[in-house]
Amino acid sequence: MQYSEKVMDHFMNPRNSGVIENPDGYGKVGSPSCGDVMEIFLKIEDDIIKDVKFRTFGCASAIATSSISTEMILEKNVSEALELTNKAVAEALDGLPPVKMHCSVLAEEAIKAAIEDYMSKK
Amino acid sequence: MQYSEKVMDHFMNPRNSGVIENPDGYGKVGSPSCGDVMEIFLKIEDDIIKDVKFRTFGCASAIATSSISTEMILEKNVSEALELTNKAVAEALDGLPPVKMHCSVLAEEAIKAAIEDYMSKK
Amino acid sequence: MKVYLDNNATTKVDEKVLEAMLPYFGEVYGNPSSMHGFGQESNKAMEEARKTIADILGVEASELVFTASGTESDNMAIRGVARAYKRRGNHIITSCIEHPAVRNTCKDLEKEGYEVTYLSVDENGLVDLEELKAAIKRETILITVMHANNEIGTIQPIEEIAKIANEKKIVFHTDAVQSAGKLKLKPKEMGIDLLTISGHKFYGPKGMGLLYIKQGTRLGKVITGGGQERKRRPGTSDVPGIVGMATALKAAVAHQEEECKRLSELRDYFEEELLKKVPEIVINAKGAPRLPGTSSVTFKYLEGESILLSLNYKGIAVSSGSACSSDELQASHVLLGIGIPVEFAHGTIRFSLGKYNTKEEIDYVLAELPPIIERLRMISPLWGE
Amino acid sequence: MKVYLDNNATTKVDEKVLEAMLPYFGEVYGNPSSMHGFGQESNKAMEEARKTIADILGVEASELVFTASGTESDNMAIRGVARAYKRRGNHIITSCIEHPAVRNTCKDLEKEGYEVTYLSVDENGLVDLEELKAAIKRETILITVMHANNEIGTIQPIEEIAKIANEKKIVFHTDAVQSAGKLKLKPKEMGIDLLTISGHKFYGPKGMGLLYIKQGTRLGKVITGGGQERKRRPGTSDVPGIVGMATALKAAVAHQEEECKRLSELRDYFEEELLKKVPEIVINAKGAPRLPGTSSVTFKYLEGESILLSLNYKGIAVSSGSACSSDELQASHVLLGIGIPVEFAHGTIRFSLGKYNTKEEIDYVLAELPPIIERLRMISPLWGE
Ligand SMILES: Cc1ncc(COP(=O)(O)O)c(C=O)c1O
Ligand SMILES: Cc1ncc(COP(=O)(O)O)c(C=O)c1O
Ligand code: FES
Ligand code: FES
Repeated sequence: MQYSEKVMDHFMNPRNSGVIENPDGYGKVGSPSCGDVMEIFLKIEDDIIKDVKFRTFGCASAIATSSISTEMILEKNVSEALELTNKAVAEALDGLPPVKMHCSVLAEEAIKAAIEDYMSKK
Repeated sequence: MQYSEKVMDHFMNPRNSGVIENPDGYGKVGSPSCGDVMEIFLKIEDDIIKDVKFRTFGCASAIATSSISTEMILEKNVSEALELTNKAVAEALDGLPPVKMHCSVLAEEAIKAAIEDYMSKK
Repeated sequence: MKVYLDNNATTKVDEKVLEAMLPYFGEVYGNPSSMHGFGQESNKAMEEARKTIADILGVEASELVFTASGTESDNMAIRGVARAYKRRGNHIITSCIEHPAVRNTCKDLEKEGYEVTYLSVDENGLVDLEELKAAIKRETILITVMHANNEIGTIQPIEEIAKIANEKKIVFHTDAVQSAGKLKLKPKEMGIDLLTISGHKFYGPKGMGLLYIKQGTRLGKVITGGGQERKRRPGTSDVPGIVGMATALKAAVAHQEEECKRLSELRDYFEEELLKKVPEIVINAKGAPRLPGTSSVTFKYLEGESILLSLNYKGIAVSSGSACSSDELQASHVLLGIGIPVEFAHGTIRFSLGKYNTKEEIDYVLAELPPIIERLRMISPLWGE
Repeated sequence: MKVYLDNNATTKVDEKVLEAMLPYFGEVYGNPSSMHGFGQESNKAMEEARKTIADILGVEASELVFTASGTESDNMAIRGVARAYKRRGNHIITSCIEHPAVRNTCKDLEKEGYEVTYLSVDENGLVDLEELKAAIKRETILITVMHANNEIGTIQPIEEIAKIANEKKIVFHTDAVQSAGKLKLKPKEMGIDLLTISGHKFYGPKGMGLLYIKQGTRLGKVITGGGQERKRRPGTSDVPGIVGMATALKAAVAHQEEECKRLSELRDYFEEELLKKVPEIVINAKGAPRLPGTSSVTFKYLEGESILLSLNYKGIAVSSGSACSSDELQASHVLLGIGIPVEFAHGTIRFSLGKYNTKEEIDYVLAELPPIIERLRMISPLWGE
């Protein structure tokens, strides 16, 4: 099993990691016993994602997909962000090993959960 | 599987190989389909073996045991010769590999057959 | 700096071992089963190697069978007994922390109708002799418990297990892949009937295994073919591998005691310093006799792969769980077996030291590791909750 | 002079092959299953080797599994199919002149309740396609017929056998241990589902085998353990061996045609001269397509071992029957299979030429052999009767 350079880059230098105090949207998926947990924090103005942070407990693939998907939704409209698929995320990372594809689903789900949280609070 | 030097010597330079015309005793044991046949030719005077020859179709062990046993019975009384065992033959050769012990039985049997032939003709 | 701390997965072939192997590739290349000089020369080397190992183990050369791996030896032992003793019974006892070569073989035999008891272990990975005694029944034909564990290093009370097996006339097999060259290994004295070794764990070649089969122990066949190894293991003999394994074992036992001491001290130093430098970690199996160079550390709130890859970035090679299962994503059955909660099992790293590791290397790891853990914990949602 | 004419038993490792292997003992020694750099470097070498072989065979790399011998590959194929297709049927078809790795595996499966048909062969060692067709029944799950025979060199009509198997949707395995690197080997074109190769027959390392498993062919497990080789063959991968086998196969096919031609000519020269110089001999399988370097000669009225040892005394290495069974005293089943009477089967010698043999060497043998035969015949009671 070998990761692409892009995966390794996002894993070693994750973009947008951390937390946002009082986020407009917050999502958390996964569970420690499965070996992966992901949190997404969103700052949203006029349905545009103005800031995003993540925290991830998981493998390199989970961390890298979290990192790149935050980049992919930044400055996007929430409806656009909702369309982000795990396939698109994996492609943006120049692919993931087959056994690691499922980790990218987590990022997609966490973002959806955060946006839904935002929607429900509106 | 490895033969002793003595086996190899008797195999490469067999003593007393050949035939005796009109032998006083003649024995033949084994069968071609089992992979071994041995003939013993005896010249006997006053129950003393004065000459002996053999011919053997068989493995190196069969040839070596034939060779050394002819040496062991030469100039011996027939009753002494009858006492020759395959164990003694094998020992005289500094041992035989376990899978090859049966070949030495052939020599013992051929000599017995030849002496019996001589006895029956007396 | 490059630091290889994955010596339980495999080791570097010792230069002297390679040197000993070299003539058997292109010079003495005959098939040891051949009767001619080329073959007999190979055969001689093979039998000398067998004798070398037999002398080290204190057994007869005729009791040793060369195989192609620890895995094959384990299969040969376990499947072999299962088949040969089928009429006597169908029950096998093993521990719950065996290597997959033993564990998956037992699981496979369950499908064939054998019954397997997986003994539990305590938090240090030790089996309970009373539980073992209680598990034995009339149908028990085999007890297979590993000597030293590959993930956490725990050394089982093999001689006591053997005694129990011997009393009940049950065949006893032990997977000594991790202990060979490191711990005392005298099957006769220790009451062992079948013993597995693998060459590449003690600076010998990969693809070479050995099974000690105590005279009189019956084994069914796993692989069939020609008459090699006294008809017990067919296939053209791998002479360079055989010579290499014997040379390596000889070298390992020659310096066994000093090296054990050195490694234990280095490992203990590593663990003590680590405990000082990194909070919220657990050293596993610390309370049991352990392999000298093995250190299993649980970094809470983290996932092992991220630590492994971050260390790799710094040139440091370690393993999360066992190498054989690193393509698997499940938490290690060994770590779960000693009672580590699943989420912490995921964050466990094995540092396995070997004879080429130095204190300088350990200091390098001790310098690089803490910031990595800190960085990863910063982005972990479980940290500081 | 030393002349090695036992290349069907095993071969000398090519210098270039050894050179290619060397870095993987002490330099790139990681376990290819490990995630760190040491492991990934080994893994890269292993996967490159797999790709090299896949390209030569014209198959996908994912269809190749590395094993530790031809014998293991044969077992994996035959036992694997027997287990996986058990519900569909219990009938296996093979030939009566297979290598013990196939033959004894079939015999062993008979004990487990499988039914095996051993196809007869003609005096040249060829199976009869009509007999094969007639032997197929509803329960037939496997046809296993070797590509080229190790004792007499006969090449079977593999493509036609494959066609028959494919039409009936029966899995077809061929033991190509003797043909790899010598004959065309394109499993996909030839309709082969499973194919066995062994590294040490083409100047590669001993203890390395390969099984081609056509995508979609199901195989039960023979050996269980870790997840190596996509969970198809457990045990730490023997990286130097794998690299060596790939390098050797590449070298062999690079010069395949010229070398085949050269060897055929040398062999034909040897046989023609021998026929002139020694009376009462038979060249076996002369009427069939044969391996280029294999010459099986029956010296009537003599026993093979005595010829073998006498030749050995002169530095010439040959085999009587197959090396694997040279500790067995029975006449070869292959020679009996082609209808040689038992007493003549005992007097059969295999001369197997390889790439390092020269015309000078053959001339030396042609000079030394006739007096040996004469001497031995002089003391044979069967001679001149
Ligand atoms: C035709 C054939 N099949 C199988 C084998 C077994 O190969 P290995 O010795 O590598 O197990 C051999 C050689 O010994 C052979 O000639
Ligand atoms: C305890 C234990 N048993 C068995 C094995 C299997 O050995 P091999 O990889 O040589 O098949 C290993 C190593 O992988 C091991 O650590
Ligand atoms: S997060 Fe579980 S394997 Fe990637
Ligand atoms: S004569 Fe048959 S094996 Fe010796």
